[in-house]
Amino acid sequence: MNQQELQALRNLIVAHKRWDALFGVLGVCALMIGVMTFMSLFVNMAIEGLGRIDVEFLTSFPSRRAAHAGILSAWVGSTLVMLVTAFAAVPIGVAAGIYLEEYAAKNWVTDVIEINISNLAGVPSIIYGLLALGLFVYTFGLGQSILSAGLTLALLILPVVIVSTRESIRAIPQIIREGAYACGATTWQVVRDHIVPYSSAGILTGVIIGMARAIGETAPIITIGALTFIAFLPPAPFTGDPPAGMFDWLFAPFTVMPIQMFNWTSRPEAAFATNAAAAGFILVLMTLAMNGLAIWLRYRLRKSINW
Amino acid sequence: MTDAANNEPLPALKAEARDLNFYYGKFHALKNINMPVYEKKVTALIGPSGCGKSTYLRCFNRMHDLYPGNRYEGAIDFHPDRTNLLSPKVDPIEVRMRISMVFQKPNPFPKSIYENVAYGLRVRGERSRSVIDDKVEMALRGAALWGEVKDRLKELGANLSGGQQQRLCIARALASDPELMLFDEPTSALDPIATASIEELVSELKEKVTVLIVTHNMQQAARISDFTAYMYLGEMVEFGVTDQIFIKPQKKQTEDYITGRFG
Amino acid sequence: MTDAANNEPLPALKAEARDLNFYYGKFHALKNINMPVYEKKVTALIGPSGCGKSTYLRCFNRMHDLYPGNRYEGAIDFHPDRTNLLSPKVDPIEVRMRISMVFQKPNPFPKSIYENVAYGLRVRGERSRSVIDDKVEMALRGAALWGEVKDRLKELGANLSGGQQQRLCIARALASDPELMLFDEPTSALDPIATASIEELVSELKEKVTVLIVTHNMQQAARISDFTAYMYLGEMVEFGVTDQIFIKPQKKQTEDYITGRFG
Amino acid sequence: MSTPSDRLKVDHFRHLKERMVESVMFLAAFVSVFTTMGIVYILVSESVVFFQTVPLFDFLFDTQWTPLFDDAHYGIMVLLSGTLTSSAVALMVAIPLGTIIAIYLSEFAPFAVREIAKPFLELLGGVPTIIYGYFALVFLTPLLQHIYPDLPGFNLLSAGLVMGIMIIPYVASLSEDAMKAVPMALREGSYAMGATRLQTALRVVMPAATSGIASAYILGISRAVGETMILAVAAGMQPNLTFNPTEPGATITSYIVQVALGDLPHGSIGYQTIFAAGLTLMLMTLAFNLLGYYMRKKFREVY
Amino acid sequence: DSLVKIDGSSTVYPITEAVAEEFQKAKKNAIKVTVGISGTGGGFKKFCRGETDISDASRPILKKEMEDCKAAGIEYIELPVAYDALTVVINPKNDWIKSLTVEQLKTIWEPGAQGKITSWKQVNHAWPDRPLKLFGPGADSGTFDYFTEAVNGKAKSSRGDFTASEDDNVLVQGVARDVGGLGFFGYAYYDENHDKLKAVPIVAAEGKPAVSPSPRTVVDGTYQPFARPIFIYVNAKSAEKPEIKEFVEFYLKNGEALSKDVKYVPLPSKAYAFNLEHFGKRLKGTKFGGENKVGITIEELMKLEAK
Ligand SMILES: Nc1ncnc2c1ncn2[C@@H]1O[C@H](COP(=O)(O)OP(=O)(O)OP(=O)(O)O)[C@@H](O)[C@H]1O
Ligand SMILES: Nc1ncnc2c1ncn2[C@@H]1O[C@H](COP(=O)(O)OP(=O)(O)OP(=O)(O)O)[C@@H](O)[C@H]1O
Ligand SMILES: [Mg+2]
Ligand SMILES: [Mg+2]
Ligand SMILES: O=P([O-])([O-])[O-]
Repeated sequence: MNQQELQALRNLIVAHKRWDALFGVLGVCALMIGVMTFMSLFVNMAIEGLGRIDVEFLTSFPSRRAAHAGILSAWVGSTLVMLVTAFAAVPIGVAAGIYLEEYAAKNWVTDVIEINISNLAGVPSIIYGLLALGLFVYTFGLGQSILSAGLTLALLILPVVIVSTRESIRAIPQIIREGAYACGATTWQVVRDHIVPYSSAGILTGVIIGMARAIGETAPIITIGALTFIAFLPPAPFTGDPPAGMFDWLFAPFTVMPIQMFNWTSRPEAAFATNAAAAGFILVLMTLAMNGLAIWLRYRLRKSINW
Repeated sequence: MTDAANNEPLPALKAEARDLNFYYGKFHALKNINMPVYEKKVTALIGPSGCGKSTYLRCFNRMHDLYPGNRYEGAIDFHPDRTNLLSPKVDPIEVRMRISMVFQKPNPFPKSIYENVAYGLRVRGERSRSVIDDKVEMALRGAALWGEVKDRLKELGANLSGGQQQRLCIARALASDPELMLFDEPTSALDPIATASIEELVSELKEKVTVLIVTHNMQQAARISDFTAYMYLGEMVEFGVTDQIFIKPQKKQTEDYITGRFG
Repeated sequence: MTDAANNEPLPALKAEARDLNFYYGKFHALKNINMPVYEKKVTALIGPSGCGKSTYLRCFNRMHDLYPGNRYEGAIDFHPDRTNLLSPKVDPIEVRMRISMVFQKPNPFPKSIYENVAYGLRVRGERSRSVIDDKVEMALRGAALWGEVKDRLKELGANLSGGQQQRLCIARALASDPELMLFDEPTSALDPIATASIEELVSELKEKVTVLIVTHNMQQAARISDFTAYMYLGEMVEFGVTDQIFIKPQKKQTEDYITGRFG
Repeated sequence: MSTPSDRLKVDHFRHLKERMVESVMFLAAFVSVFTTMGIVYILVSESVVFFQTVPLFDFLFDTQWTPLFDDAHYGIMVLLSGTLTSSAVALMVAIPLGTIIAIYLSEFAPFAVREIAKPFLELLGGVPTIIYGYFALVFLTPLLQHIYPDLPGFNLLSAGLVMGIMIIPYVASLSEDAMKAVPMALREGSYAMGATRLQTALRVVMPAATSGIASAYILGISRAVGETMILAVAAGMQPNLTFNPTEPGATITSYIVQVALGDLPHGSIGYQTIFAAGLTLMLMTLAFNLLGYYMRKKFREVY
Repeated sequence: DSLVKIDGSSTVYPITEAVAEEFQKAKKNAIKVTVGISGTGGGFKKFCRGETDISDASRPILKKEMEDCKAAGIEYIELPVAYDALTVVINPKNDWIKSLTVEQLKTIWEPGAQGKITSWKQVNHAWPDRPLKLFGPGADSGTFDYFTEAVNGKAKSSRGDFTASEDDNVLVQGVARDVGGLGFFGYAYYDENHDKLKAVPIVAAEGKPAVSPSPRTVVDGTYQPFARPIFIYVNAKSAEKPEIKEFVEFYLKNGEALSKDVKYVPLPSKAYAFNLEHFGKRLKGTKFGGENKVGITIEELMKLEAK
């Protein structure tokens, strides 16, 4: 290649690399739009609501006086509902994901289930509420309880959990599976000893993303009958007389954070809007804590597993 | 498929493929294979890439059952009980418990060294800590890895070097007292030192177990095997005592391959 | 590293590694390599697995730049302009536009056959349909694939057989008129027929370009190369005219490897 | 091997245990089908009553949606237009931004940026939607009104834009996973030809990740179509047959949530409209998903 | 534990919440009270299934709901608890409106106006040619029903092209931002936002004076026709339980003060006394015959309930 050709080539490369640089800037901008939106939402709630947050706010029940109103029943309710949601959605979602990846033959039944799952992802949450009202509250007779709410939200986030489970299972190299089978393991042993432990990082991420959505949901919970004014707490979990009494809390009336916020945002007094912002701030912190936990666990798990 | 040129009496049979055919869906990958596997001997499978060596090897522990659309025809009789390994009535899990396999690429589980080796025992429901301890040590010694890892059994298997990983996989396969061990190009990803140690190991192994090994490397086959089978395009072209195959192959095709005129 | 035994005069230099060292993070993978690459000749790199052949080859087109933590030392001079390929001042993109590579496993893009071959031209900003048409045909002819695919240029590259895919990748590398072509075990995944056609191709290629090829297969090296380099544990043990290396290697180590006594 | 002869026989007890485990897992997978069946049952059983009163033709082709008014019209197209318009706006934000972010994170960003940015981005999906609704109403709309003074205080545009930002993590995170899963060999092939990062990303990585990116888009679209609160707060709830995002509008979801929590006697025809509307939405997302499914089938594993 | 379960209208919620809060305090939490918001319709659905003891309602019970209750054997006591003054509001920058007649409101809101009456000039030639932007509660709400019946003569008879929201603060935002805006909602929202909004004095009929909404004008019956009563319905069987009886009595005794506290218009004191007596007698059923009545004064209401 002579000097002239070489020069032409270099010019071409410079031109191409300009696009690269441009895209790099574009990418950072796009990323910033996302991250900045989140930050501005968060900071805004902080500015509005931070003044309202104190121990009293966290330990008081709702009240008609904005300055005395608190979120005790709401955050306790949210926590308990999330507990039920996690206990229902995680095993079912993970089992479903495992079934589809490790057991199911690739036939029309799995196709139907697969389409079904992505279809459910697009069903508005309030319709889950209508379903749950008919199914959990009345047909199964679970009443308007923490259990009904938790199960409803579990159904709602199931698609996300299933999809993330499947994705992370797919990332396990086939050769690991073959190695386990070659040792004489049954499918169940392979799943229990290998598939679940090695995909747990990815599963966890999906679970937490789903839970983050669930903790912010309002409509389906209102539909099944969460309360707005409730000035007492459900019985503390697992403290009643065993065995039946331990689960009394599941059937207790409750409220959750987004309902409290929803109610406050629609009140005429401006002071309630401040309460709503404060509650929103705490809600995001709760979500953040869940995500933080996930990121940490994911990091821990990833450190010990690399192919 | 004769052994006429061999002077020694033939050893006992461990397994025997009879009219074995195998299909990946519609693709006919193995064609009418007949081949004996002799007990406590090393049998090497050689042949150009894509000829079906791995496919054949994986019939022995029913690995193909893991994927839909695969079909076996014919039989692999397993001695002394003469069960047909491929029969649908035979549980593939049982087959794999008696016949273990070492893969081309080392595939340790992302667990501790100890747990990797103990896995076969755990799968068998073995609970006794002392039994497992003993077997793990025995297997690691058998795989010539004990000295290197005895102080770091709790470490992850993946932290070992490639050759050590492969020996770990061999230890894993050894730990459950298999009757037949399958090796699919166990040294192709390894450096010469690791290769040498694994070759030595295979030669030692045959005092206890029967070995069937796939290799791309003619010299390796010549060095470690007692019998050699040459495959081409899914067919078993020639089978015989290794020395004879390498010195005086009966088929022109085998000779061409071995001397490197083709492949 | 001498060539004394050769009677012909030495051809022109195309590239020359000078005191080349390479590090994967802390791991010193190439040690003080000095080696010439002669213009319009085929140079083969042989050596046991893990000795650094691929690592060395990938220095020539700065593939290592794609991964963090890799470090070059020394130089590879590229003739006639004597650019040091490894200099941080030289843009790796420029290097790769002049030096193309064919990988061990065929890696056609998920595009049509035509687009696969045209890729290098498109990357260079070539727009003219007729220029691209011509070059695609030329490259496919050069890779001995034209006859088989000329009626199905719109089909996906992945629909070809393994050997055809590898020739497609060669056509892709050819289309952009490289000065030097790198092949990393191009036939290791292929059956003997495909292997033969690719070997033939490489031999033809050297009329136009310089070729550097890694192979595990001694016979292959002997058949197609003009020069051979034997590497071991990251060092260049011996370099010379192929016939001489295979018939009368100067180092005991090389001889051991070639005759299969080890590796 | 003392009694080898029966060692290879199928172990019936183990076999039974395996079957049982498999059945339990199958049931878990089937929960999603039961859920769909439950939803369809509820929607259809109430819709049947609805369609006994309202002719299907009117439902599909009437251009007004005023089911709760004295002069009732049941033209679902009105709500559908709102849903489609707001979803379109959301997707015009989420898909380009999400894709750019995915490419950037997967192909351009240094390791540390990727590991930190991704979780942050994922948090966007965890902010309660009511907060997004007010964000659109009291922050974004006034901002847009500076640029476009005629913009009404409630409009599909700002609701859609905010919705788009909310959906970014779905598109970006899942697409990034798909791109990361493209074998390095393909990237090496492209770089070896002298391609730049951008050329490699656009010409090789994206086409190779088509199926994964498509499912990310589909999840994003589903989320957009199913989103409720943002629209209920910021879009105006005004049944308006328009595809112009700068107008106020009502969507199927915002209509459903409004009526479900309102004063209507349950079981009245007005209340039943929400089931008919819900059914329509469900059929629409089903159509999307079928389309996506066949597209993925077509593009599956081209590398 | 004794529990009082209440659900229903969001309009009545603030009063009931205030009563519940004070009641629990007075009883030292010996009696627990829960209040939900699922709308008057959702509330009656639960009430007629026997799930709640008391239903909050922003309108009288309707025929359909009466039938449901009857079918389930639920009898109830109807008790008006306060007044809600529907307030018509405009933007403070609107300087052309001094008052509106019901007739003018009809011109604006009648079904025929849809798409036709789009400028203030079309309502009155003297007014500027400014776009008319309308805001109102959703067509599913009691407030909307009442307004349309009062203005257009028939419930739910209205133009459809207005911005509807269940959240009155959203309506406040809308009118506050649009100079040509007009909307209506409960008095409390105007009272809290009187710096952002202007309440329009209403001329009930030709020749009557223009009256602004205020607690006084509601109680003295001059703010017509937009003052409407709001109710609680007590399950007659539950009323026999001491805790329910106590709660309802507490409600009626403190209703006046607490309604005022949450910016609602209380009934006159004598009306609460009357209600208490009414409750004591357990007078069952509704006095509205399954439909809404518009423009009813307190006097008329008491007469009606006495029947
Ligand atoms: N899963 C599969 N589906 C369809 N065909 C397959 C599959 N696996 C392998 N084949 C084909 O079967 C033939 C035999 O493959 P096999 O892997 O047994 O070859 P091999 O002799 O082991 O080659 P190598 O030395 O390269 O490992 C080849 O033609 C291959 O393309
Ligand atoms: N990414 C990497 N990071 C660290 N070490 C590496 C990496 N890639 C290769 N190595 C090491 O560098 C050495 C040379 O590897 P290389 O791939 O060049 O071998 P090779 O001669 O091409 O072998 P083969 O014939 O098996 O392809 C080996 O010891 C290998 O373990
Ligand atoms: Mg193989
Ligand atoms: Mg290599
Ligand atoms: O919630 P409401 O019945 O008062 O609209």
